[in-house]
Amino acid sequence: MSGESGAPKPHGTDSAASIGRVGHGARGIAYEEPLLFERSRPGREGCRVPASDVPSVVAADRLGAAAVREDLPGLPELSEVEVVRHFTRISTWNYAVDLGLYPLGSCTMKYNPKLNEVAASLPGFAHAHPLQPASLSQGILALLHDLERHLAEVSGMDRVSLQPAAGAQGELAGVMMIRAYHESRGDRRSKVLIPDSAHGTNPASAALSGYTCVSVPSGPDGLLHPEQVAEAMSEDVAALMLTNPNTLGLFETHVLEICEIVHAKGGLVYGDGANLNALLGIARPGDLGIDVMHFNLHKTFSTPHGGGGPGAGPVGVKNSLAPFLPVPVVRRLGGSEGEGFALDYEFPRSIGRLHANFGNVGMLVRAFAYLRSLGPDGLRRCGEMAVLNANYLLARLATAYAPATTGPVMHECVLTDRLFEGTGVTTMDVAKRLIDHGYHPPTIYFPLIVHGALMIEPTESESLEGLDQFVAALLEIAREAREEPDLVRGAPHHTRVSRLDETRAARRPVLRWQPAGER
Amino acid sequence: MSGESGAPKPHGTDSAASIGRVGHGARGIAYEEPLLFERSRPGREGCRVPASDVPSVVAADRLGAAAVREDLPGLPELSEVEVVRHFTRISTWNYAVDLGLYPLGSCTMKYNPKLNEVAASLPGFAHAHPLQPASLSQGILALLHDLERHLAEVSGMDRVSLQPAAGAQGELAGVMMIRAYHESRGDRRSKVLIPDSAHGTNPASAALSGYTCVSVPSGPDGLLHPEQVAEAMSEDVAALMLTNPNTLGLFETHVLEICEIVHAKGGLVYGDGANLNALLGIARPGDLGIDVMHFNLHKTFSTPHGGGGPGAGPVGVKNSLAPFLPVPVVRRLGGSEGEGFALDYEFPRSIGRLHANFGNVGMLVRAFAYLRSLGPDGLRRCGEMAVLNANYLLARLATAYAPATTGPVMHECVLTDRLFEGTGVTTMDVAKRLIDHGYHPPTIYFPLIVHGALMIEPTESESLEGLDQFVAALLEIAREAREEPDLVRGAPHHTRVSRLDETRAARRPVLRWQPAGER
Amino acid sequence: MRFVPNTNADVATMLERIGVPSVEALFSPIPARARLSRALDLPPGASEQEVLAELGTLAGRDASLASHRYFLGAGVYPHFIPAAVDALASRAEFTTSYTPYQPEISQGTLQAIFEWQTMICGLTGLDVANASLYDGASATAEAALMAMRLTRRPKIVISAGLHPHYRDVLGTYVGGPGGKVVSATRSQDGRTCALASLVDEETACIIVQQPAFLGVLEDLAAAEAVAREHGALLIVCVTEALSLALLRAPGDLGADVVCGEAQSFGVPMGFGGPHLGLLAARAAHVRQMPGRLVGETVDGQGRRGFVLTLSTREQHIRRERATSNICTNQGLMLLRATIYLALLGPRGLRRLAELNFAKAEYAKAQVARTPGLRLPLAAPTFNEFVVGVPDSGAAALARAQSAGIVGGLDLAPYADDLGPAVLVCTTELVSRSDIDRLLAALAGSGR
Amino acid sequence: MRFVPNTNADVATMLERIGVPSVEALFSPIPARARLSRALDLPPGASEQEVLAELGTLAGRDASLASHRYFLGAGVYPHFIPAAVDALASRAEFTTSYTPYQPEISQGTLQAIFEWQTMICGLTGLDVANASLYDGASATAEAALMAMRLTRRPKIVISAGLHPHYRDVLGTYVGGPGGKVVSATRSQDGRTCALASLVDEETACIIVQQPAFLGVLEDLAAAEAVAREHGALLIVCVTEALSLALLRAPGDLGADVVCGEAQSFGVPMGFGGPHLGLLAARAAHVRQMPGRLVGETVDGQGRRGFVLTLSTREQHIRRERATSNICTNQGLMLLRATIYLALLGPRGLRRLAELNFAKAEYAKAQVARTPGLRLPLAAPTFNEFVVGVPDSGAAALARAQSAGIVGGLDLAPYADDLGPAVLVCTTELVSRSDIDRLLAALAGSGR
Ligand SMILES: Cc1ncc(COP(=O)(O)O)c(C=O)c1O
Ligand SMILES: Cc1ncc(COP(=O)(O)O)c(C=O)c1O
Repeated sequence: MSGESGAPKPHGTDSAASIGRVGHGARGIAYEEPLLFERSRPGREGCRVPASDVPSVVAADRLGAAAVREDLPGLPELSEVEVVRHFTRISTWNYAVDLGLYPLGSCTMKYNPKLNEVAASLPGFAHAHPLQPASLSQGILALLHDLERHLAEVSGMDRVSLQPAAGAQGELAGVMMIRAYHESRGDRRSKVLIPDSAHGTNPASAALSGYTCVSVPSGPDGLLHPEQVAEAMSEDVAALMLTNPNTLGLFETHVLEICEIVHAKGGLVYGDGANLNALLGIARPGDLGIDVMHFNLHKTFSTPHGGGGPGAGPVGVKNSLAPFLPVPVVRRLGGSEGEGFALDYEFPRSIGRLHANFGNVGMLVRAFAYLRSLGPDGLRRCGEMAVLNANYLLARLATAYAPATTGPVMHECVLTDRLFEGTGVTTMDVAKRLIDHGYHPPTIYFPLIVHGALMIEPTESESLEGLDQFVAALLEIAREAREEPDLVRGAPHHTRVSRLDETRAARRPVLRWQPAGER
Repeated sequence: MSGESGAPKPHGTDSAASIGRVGHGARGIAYEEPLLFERSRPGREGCRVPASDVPSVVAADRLGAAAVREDLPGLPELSEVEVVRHFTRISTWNYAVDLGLYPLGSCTMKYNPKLNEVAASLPGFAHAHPLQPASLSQGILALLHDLERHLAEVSGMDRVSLQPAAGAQGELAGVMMIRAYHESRGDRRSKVLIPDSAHGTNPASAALSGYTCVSVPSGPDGLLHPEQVAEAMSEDVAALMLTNPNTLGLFETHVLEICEIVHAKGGLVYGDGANLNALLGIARPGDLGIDVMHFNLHKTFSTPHGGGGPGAGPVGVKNSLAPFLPVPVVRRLGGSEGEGFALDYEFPRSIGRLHANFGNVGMLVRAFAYLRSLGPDGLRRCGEMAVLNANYLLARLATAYAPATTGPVMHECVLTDRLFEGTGVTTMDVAKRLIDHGYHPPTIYFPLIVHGALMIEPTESESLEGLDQFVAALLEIAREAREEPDLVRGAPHHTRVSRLDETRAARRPVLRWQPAGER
Repeated sequence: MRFVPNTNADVATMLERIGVPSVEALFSPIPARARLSRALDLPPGASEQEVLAELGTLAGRDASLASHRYFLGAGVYPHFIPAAVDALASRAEFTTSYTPYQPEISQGTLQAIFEWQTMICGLTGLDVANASLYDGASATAEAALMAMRLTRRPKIVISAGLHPHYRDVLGTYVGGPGGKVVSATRSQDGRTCALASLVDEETACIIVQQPAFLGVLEDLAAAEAVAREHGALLIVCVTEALSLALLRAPGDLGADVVCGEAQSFGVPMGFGGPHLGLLAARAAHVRQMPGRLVGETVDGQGRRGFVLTLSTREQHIRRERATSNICTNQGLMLLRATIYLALLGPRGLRRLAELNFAKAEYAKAQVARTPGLRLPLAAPTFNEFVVGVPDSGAAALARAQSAGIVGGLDLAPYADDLGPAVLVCTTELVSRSDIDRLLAALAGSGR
Repeated sequence: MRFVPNTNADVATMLERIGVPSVEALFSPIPARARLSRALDLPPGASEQEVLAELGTLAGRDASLASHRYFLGAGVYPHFIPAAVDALASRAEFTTSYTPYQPEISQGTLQAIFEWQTMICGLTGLDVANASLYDGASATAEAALMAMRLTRRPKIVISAGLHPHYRDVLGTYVGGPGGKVVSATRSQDGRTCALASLVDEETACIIVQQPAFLGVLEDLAAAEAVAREHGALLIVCVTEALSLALLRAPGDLGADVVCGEAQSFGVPMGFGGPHLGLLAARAAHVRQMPGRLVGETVDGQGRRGFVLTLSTREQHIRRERATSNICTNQGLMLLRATIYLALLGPRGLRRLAELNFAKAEYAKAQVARTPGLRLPLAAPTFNEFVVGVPDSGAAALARAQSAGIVGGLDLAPYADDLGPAVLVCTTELVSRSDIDRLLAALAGSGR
């Protein structure tokens, strides 16, 4: 490995300074905090309801006593200061992108620009009602219209619906459009092909749409091979769901050929766009033969993950599928209809609605702000740097963590715990030990086809020296695994709670708090 | 002590659960972070400046090369994500009111309602220019006018100037008005009396106004006694500066008599309003004989302390001093002048200006929101609960930490380390050990007249059970002091850095970062 | 670049260490003819100042709570949001973290979800609640799918007052697994009638929206009896979650599942999203629930902690046999709602519900007194009700609009049997005089 | 009560444990006749919703950057503030913490101050900077007091272009310790002239504002020569801190002290405050500096950390002999500025300064071409300059105002020798077409 010495030393790892410090992390203070309900005391209040300016009415009189509830169990009584402290304290137990590298593979934990938050909080976006007249909503409709066009351009698709609330709902919309397409041609097909490396949402979405899933094995090189697809393909197959780059971080080199095979048998190709970040400005799914795909705006387009959402999963289609898009669609008026934008519900062949309104609009605003900030050059730079960073990690870690694949990867790399055989240290242990070093663990044990997978996606938000620090942590853990395996197996040591018993949680589920007497 | 058993146990202190936990705190992870300059890399950028829409000009051509600088040393080069992580990470090294009890005596670390922040960020307040025409500023002027009136009512003073930027500047304004008052009567006086328990800003402000400070000793009961004041009082004394409740947390019971003594000799009484919180709605400085006083809006009126400011230190006066108020003053127009508000600079006997504009307006808006939220009943409840909480702590801690005073205290109590004599444990050690228990230390070694003072001000923001937890921590530390003194003397143990060498910092001052080569 | 730290010098260093000549070379697995040979056709990137100016101009074209009074509900409710909700939910530790798969470093999110689950159980009167679904409509669809799995029956009977958009989404979702939706009809007073005639042994569930789309309160006891008789599940759908603070808990009235939308709890209207789908059920049905669940457990030293649990129901483990395809959900909205409910507490929430109710009762009384206006539906309501107007809904709303009021929903496309009418919602954000102004405008008598 | 947790039940428990019968009893040290026997005469407390509605109405009456274009500077500058500044500075760990007296639990604040000190040293070309003073005016007064202590001389000579408000504050401050202020006069081109005639062996310092109040750039070299000759200190006062990014560092030109206002660095105009007073000096003078200083040190294990230091200068230790009475300062504003400067970096800040400069140069060229407008002062400027108008400053500004423009400062009260004129400032927030619109309005030719 060249240049090892060139890597800047993480601050504070010199002899005297390193006591209690582990790489990027150190021992510190954690604040204890009980559950809201344990903090509750009768009579406390955290918010005052305005005084009434209308005659008072007794609900039971108007609605009947039986219709009105007596008490509100399950809500705590707390003052504002207590609520603020509660959530401030528990927030400190989370790791976050704003704290550092968050190398979760497949999740694209890139930096979420602060400007996006300001944009989304503008009252005309944040405090507008979806059913207010279109004449009072021209600003947001214009934005949605432009965002559709921009996403179409980035992906090489012809039309985009912004409605799906997350990637999985985008998949559902896409597979339903595929079904509607075939049915519109009087073609009833029952199967969907899904590579064995695919994300769980792919088979789940296909099944929810009423399809039978057929798994297609990846080759030993981690790639999907035309022969395998050809073998599985038939006139009963509605579609192949392809993730490209795939979940091993590899570009599906045979994608053009594979799409041709599927198309030749009348099938369509669904593109899982979760890994689009690698291709920004470099290649477009629509040019590769993909007929329909989803975007994860919370991955590629920098909307924050929010501890589990909200995301947004717009779906893009080729013209052949456009008649089936979910309603409503944003339409630019013109001619006799006048200027401006409207929502169009008159889409007779639409698969229907997927969302009570138009999707997670706040996330769409953020993604739009991001696109406007970056422009074509910036987007391309993101793709390039995401790929460069992943390849850099792979190069620097290859000798310590046997990689699952060879050759250049795209936006992420998959490593394994193979070299720790005999030490008792597993991928799970490495992941937990990273926490002590001040990092969130990578995605682990996914894709399922790799034994002991450590799936690392640095994204373009990381700097060279940030990567070097992370590499230093992983190399140190590799050393620990050999020399002090128990240190690694017992990790994390520095968190408020150590390794949690997930089996117990599932065996005896405790899914809500109950007062001591009622448990 | 009754009711010890009634105090709820802090969560997670049971046997098995207490490993690595100390009271309200626990061991956790801290994130390392170098200085901005150490993170800097040439060519990084965190903000893009808009493209120019005017002809470009070369500054050196227009201004001469000698007038234009070549480089900008001292500024780091970082991307936005790096800046965000830097400040997010270092923020986690701070304690805060939003994290818990912050018992700094004299500082009134009460809860800062979130609504105040929203109020202050309204564009008409946050993004208005102080010199824009009054016709464009009627909203903020109305607010300032009302706030003046409200503060006058709360304090029993006749007029208020909102201009001083903090308590100390309020003191300066007050003492200058006292000087102007005497001089306007042809009375040249040279001294100001200051009790020995006073805060350092009192003598500093008096000296800055050109007065000689004369210290008046407190009695053994911690109170100022009429005899002492009478003895020091003369026709050469311009004023007595009184803090009431005083810095021992005691109400100056003899205040009425003392003010009479001062007034009788032609002197005035300055009231340091830092401890006004105890008296809200219960007694008013203006009714006690105080002629001029300052408010600390960042203490009594809940504006956040911001890690050292900004605060706001309005000054209130009796009518006799009103002609000397700083300019400008907000005036309500009427009659032929029309409606509305204006800024009045025509105050011929004014001491002049203290601030480039009208003071820390953003803080004034927050204080106004607070006053409007609480109203008279809410304010009084604050005063009562602040005093109740302090007395509760005193009662529960009296046997373990010899109090400096007896009898009911007001908003704070002063304890000491007297009972640890022989253990080697001092107030400083107790303070630092509290950090391990998850608390910010109290004010220590102040007031100067108490040996080993621990000055604790809980404020009304604390709950009974929150106080009980804090008491439990202090009692545990008292036990540790006796049984494991080294544990206490070596504290804090859980912070990223342990006790810092303040002497070294002062002996060999390093006051800025310099590149390795240039140090 | 401001969001991408590496400079060209960094790139050179990295390429050297990787051992490739150029960034281009890393893309060698992409066949040349699959590459994009031109720059994307997008507007050039802009500075933050420019982007905000542009978006500010767009946002300035929309009506919002900052410019108008809102009497428009219909599934999305304008409520006051305490400042602490934004202040806390915007902490980076909450916004920029991922799904809490690694519990030791995600206890903040996990504890908040556990608290949310507890609160929703209390509000709905059920045993288990999940960590959110996309929105009320898809939550209703997921509830129906759950009932289909539990009963192995295909038919879904819905009340007359199920939000028409929810009905659409339900239709979209249940088609795949072979479900079919049958809608009951509305009686004269606005409530669902003749449910019994639709329910049979093929019926997986009855879904009743409470309060109904037109604001009326349905007779849940009647629905429960019908459901029990045929072994179908009773699903209660709630779009105005605040009503839960006043009305008897659906679980106490026999509901097996409660689904719906919790946007009213501290989530901005946001032109329709992101909102917060809620789902609660009886303990017996937990293994057929979709979405994430957080459970309590302990660490090696016996300290309490929280983890995602029962994930063998979920797509990332069970794949095509999962109870749902949902992955990313509405975590941050859940957090907002949890903070909101903690601030309001039981008494605050109840008082707020009573205030909303009282405003509606006042408004209805005024409608009854206003010439030209009618109350076409007689059934009791919570904070939303139908007002008949003299000319047309559109014309009446246009009059309100010129007084700076978004006056409600024109019912012409939804319920034209009621004559010209609008659906009006009164929350704590409208004052008595706002109500008076609205009614005058709707009647065409005022300004 | 929402900000006060204890309930009446809690109070009863506490009273019992304290052993007093009532809360009233705790106030026994207050003589009865000193008590307030009535409720305070204030408006009753209100809910958050009501307070925000009231304040929203008030704020809505004011012009602001949200409603107007601003060409008004004169010591307070409208600049763009990147979103990250608010996002970071609003973290509760920064806003709700106290002065970092306890360093082990305050390293966040301390490190940020140390970084600020470093940046200000770099920008000013001096060795030591403090952790902020209230504002530019009091910082200037403190600088003068510092010079008086260092030289033991009473006289303060100020340039013609010192901001008139600063001049007032200076006068207010230095009177107590016996200082006197003498102002130089303005030459025809706008710059200070004949300084030499005012400076003598009694002179503690010369204070020169750069750029001057009327926007012109002073000849600092000349001032330095005069100061040196008489052993006086040269103090350079900066109100538009952005100019430091373009102009040669004052320290490099011989300034002993730089004082002024750093509001331009990410601090909102805020109707005049809170802003950010800055002060930097040579190392030799550090012990006479007012205000807080942060220094580097180590802990017991040799790890780097930061502490407040040299506090024996300060009031809490030295009391009446302190170098200043300042205690609470402008910590959070300092943090904002530190974040702002870290985001802009050397190249961004320079580019921004150049952009401001270029806009002013463009505007001046247009003024020269616009009939009715004049440039009465010939000296070079940065981003602010005087425009002569045809009728009166007030009338010209009123015309701008009706085009939604806050057009500058009417100079009638400040510099009536220039004829009818306004002081105009061009920052990055105004576009070329805004400038054209302004000039048309000022000239009375447009609209
Ligand atoms: C490869 C892949 N596909 C699909 C998804 C599902 O997307 P979402 O979570 O937005 O529903 C994910 C999300 O983790 C993913 O990584
Ligand atoms: C008793 C007392 N007086 C005066 C002051 C000075 O107030 P400020 O810090 O607002 O200048 C303080 C502040 O700590 C104080 O506690």
